[in-house]
Amino acid sequence: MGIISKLPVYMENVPGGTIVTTSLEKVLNESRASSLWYLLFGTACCAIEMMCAGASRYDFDRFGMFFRASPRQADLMFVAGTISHKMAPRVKLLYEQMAEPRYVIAMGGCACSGGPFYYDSYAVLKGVDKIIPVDVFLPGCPPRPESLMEACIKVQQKVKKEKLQDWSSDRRG
Amino acid sequence: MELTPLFQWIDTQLISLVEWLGLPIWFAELLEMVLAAVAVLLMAFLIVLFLVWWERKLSGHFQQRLGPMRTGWHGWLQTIADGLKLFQKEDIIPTNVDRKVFFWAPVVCFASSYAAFAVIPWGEGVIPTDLNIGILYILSITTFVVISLLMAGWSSNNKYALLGGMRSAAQIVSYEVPLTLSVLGVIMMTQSLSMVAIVEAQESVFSWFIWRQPLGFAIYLVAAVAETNRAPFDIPEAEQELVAGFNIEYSGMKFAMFFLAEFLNLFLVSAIATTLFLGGWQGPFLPSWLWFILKTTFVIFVIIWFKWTYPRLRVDQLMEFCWKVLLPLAFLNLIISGFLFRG
Amino acid sequence: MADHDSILKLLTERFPGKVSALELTPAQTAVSVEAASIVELFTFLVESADLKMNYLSTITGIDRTDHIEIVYFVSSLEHKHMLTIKTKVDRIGGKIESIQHIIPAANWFEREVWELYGVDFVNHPDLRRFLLPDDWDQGNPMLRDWDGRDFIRMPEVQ
Amino acid sequence: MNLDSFAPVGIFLTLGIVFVLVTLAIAKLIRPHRPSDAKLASYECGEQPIGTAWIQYNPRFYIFALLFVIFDVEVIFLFPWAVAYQSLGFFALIEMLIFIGILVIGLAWAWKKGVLKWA
Amino acid sequence: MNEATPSQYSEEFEVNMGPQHPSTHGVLRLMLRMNGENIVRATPYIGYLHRAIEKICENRTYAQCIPLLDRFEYVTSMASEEVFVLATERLAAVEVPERAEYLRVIMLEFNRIASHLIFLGTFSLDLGAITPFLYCLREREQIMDLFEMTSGQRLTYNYIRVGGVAYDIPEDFLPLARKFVDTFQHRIDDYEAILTQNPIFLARTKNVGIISKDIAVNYAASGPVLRASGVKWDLRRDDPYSIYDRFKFDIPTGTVGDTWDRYMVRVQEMRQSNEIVRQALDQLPQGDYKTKMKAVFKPPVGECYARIENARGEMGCHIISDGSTKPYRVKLRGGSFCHTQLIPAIAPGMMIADLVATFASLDVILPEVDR
Repeated sequence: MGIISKLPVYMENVPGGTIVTTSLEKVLNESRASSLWYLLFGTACCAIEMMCAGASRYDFDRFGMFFRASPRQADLMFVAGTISHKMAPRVKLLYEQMAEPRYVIAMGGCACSGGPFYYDSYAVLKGVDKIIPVDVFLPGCPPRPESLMEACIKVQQKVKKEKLQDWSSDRRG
Repeated sequence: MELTPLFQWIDTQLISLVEWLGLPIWFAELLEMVLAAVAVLLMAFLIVLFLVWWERKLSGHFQQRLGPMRTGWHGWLQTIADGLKLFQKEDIIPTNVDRKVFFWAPVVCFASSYAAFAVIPWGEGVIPTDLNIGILYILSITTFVVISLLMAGWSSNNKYALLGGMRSAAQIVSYEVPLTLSVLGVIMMTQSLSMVAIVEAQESVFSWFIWRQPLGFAIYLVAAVAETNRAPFDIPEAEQELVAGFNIEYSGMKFAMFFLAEFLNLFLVSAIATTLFLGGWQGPFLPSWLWFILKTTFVIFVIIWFKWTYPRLRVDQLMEFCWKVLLPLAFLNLIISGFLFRG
Repeated sequence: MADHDSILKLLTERFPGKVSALELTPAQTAVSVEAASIVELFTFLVESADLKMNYLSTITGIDRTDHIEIVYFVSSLEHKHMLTIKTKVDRIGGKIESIQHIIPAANWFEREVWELYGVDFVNHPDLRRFLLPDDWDQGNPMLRDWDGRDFIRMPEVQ
Repeated sequence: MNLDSFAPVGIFLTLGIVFVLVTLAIAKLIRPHRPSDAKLASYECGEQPIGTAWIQYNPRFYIFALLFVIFDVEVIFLFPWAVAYQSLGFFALIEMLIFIGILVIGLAWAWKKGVLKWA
Repeated sequence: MNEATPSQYSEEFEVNMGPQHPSTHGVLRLMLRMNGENIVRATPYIGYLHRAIEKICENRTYAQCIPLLDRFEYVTSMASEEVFVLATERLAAVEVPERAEYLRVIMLEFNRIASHLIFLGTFSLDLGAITPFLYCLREREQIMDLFEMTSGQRLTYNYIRVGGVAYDIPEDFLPLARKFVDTFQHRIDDYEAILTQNPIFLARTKNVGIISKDIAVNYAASGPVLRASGVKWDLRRDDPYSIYDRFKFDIPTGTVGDTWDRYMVRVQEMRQSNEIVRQALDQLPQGDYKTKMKAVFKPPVGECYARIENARGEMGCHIISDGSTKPYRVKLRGGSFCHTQLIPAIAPGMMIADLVATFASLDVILPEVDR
């Protein structure tokens, strides 16, 4: 793990050291928050709303969010749409293959809890948080692009509150 | 407001410093060259930061949307944020990858496109070194990019990367030939390969080589766009076909290096275009380096404009276009300029 | 342009014992046929000059608790009429001839009925699982009395 | 041949390599490093890749590399001719025409033989 | 392979154009066996979005099924609602008032235009031209506003009900709809200006992915794919439903059946739909928008297969009712199911760029395939 997560411990006893760590932390968090590249991955109706959110009227690019097709370069994953049992291992593999500071937005009812396909369906995974850790749950079927923006702002706020120390362990265990 | 007096002042300071340290005199020149290299590196870094932001804003306004707005006023901090974020991204080296080649591919890619800046004339007397084989040096050093793309494509042991790497190698290698042929036309007129000589041969606006070599300029621009894997020729990282082409397995800073090298190439190619065809730093009232920056930015604008209007060519159409259209045209241009500029 | 009764008359005469007209609400040209002579019927439908029904819209499987009913919807693009063909197959281990070699469109329709209802289509080129997960081991889910591991029925709200 | 004007080229190359190595080293301090076997598996659209990507690739690309070598060597010969072009007389133009003519015929032959067709 | 490069020197390799891929429009996995750039064999794997909508419908009343149908085909949800409601109305012989019929036609044709705009956007995106994608979605947003005004939702409207429509249109719907209808013709000219005469676009689409007439009919292709192959078959004209016989519109058909024909058929169809909406807005009668329905709706025993002309071809719904409040069995048929089926028939010999262009021109979306 980068040495940086042990930095705050050393800087404690250096006079004025905490100012250095907090400002460094703020800069790193700020940069990470304002350039979340999202993975181009959408399964169902929420993918159409994600496309509209990326288009001219709602425009993700204002937040610096730019789509990347390969998980290696993406750091935010929209689980947009229903995850069936056949798709679940693939979603888990895609999440695993993303580079480390990664965040997940469970977009739409189907990703949060199975949505309209919770009852009587033999093929739908009841919520994506059963296989991957989720940062923000976004209800709606499909959620409006504005609420998708709000979810992204929530992720950005969450990123801005992260501490340097907890970089050593995988924050979500 | 020329920069040459500034450089003289720096020279004198350096020499006095070296003498004070009691070191041999050639050490001052060495120090000066290193300073020039670092200055060009900083300048190149700043330019890439500007270009990435500018392309996202331009593409936004082409497509009736705003582009980055939130990070800083009109998003000018956006690329710095991207860079810093990529600093913090984990660097994944997949298991079945050829580790050494995988590691050295971005280094070769960045080093080769950066090394070509040694002979770019930024302004009056503002040139790291005026080699007497300037343009030939640039054309030869930029072919190393092909090697780095092949290294990246082959070593990441990924079928999409292999396809992307092979395609980019074939494309850049094929478009190298018309590119060099179109440059020959200019050399015939200036009788010298050195970049400064080429620029000095184009004093007034009417003596720019673009008027006497229109076909040469057209071939150069098309081949240059293909050389930097952009716009209608961006098949190596065609997102729709090959997901992310050769840099599919790269993450974190290694990916940032490829990203940096791509934009450096874009700036390099437009800088050569201004030096060869648009009269480099020559221009009325404004200081010379400002003219150079303005003209290069204009050429970059045109290349960015290509990207957001044209669909992508297929591999075989692209190769056939090069060998069956561009190459004969380049020969034709050579023969015509042979007859016209007999001296 | 053959219409409702002329098609039925043509078919019932062509296959006396096997094909019989069918009355359905709402009124539509429907025919019921034995499972065994399904291939014969389709070859006739495709080749006959004034029928030329080679456009297969879909194949539906219905679980009628004591048997499985398979419904074919065929229409002709030239004569612009549609025919419903119904056959019966027994519920467990039902067998029926595949018409994939006559109308290639039937390939995936039959595969779906096989996967969800368990009806075996004889000499179908590749009866593989394609809708359900690869490691699916809970039988044929569309049968009415089916129950699975995490299959939650909606509670009746009175 | 004043070789010292080539010193900056060497400096630029070394600085380019050093810059990349230094940035990667600094980034190594900051970035997390938590490899897991799923993460290190090679990415293929969310599926397990079948077979390795190190195979005998299509020779189509090799053919174009050969053509490139031929024509690039030709261009190298043209450079000195182009630089000294105006001081040479008219016969230099004729010689160049013959030289390029031979190569254009070579290109036409390759074109007819279908080597240029992508197949 | 011409004799210059005998193929035994190059190995074939298998590559996954897998569930997560920019050009598979959702979660289709194509297992490609390739030799260099050319495809030897393509086998589609579906089922990644199989949500068992038909199993759920068996345990829902008729009114509860309609929101499920919206999610069955979410790009043209009005059409999937219409086909279910049409089948139930034929089954239970329910009378629909005039105004409701006109409102349904207006919504259906607007939805077709919205769907074709998504097609045009993703099609040009897959060919590398990114800007038309943004222009098409800008137009589509105006239609989304119209839908949101009437039904309250942008994508899954739940608007067409058994016996009529859910709500009447608000008063500022008509002026906005007219404004859209008048300006939309020039917008289509803008798209054509960027794409249709563009030499690179023509090179990428002319004679690429040719689907001959008999492959189209044999694999039960329908809609623009079938018409592009030269078969003049449009359910609005050949199996008339609702009130389409009162509008004058012609059916654009292609000749060769290549990617360019499919693109051109859909662009012309947008113009025709625009005309239909204009005529429907002119003839829109007054009156109530819903017939009085009994609280507990129990259709008689029987079965009915209704099919309508959706943006992606023939969309069918086969309802079997046993007289109770819940349908005994609902079978849904989408056009994309058959279009995905014919990929292995046309893919061998293509290059990967052609396969991407052809697959985009088939305009396949996955909920129709997997249900």
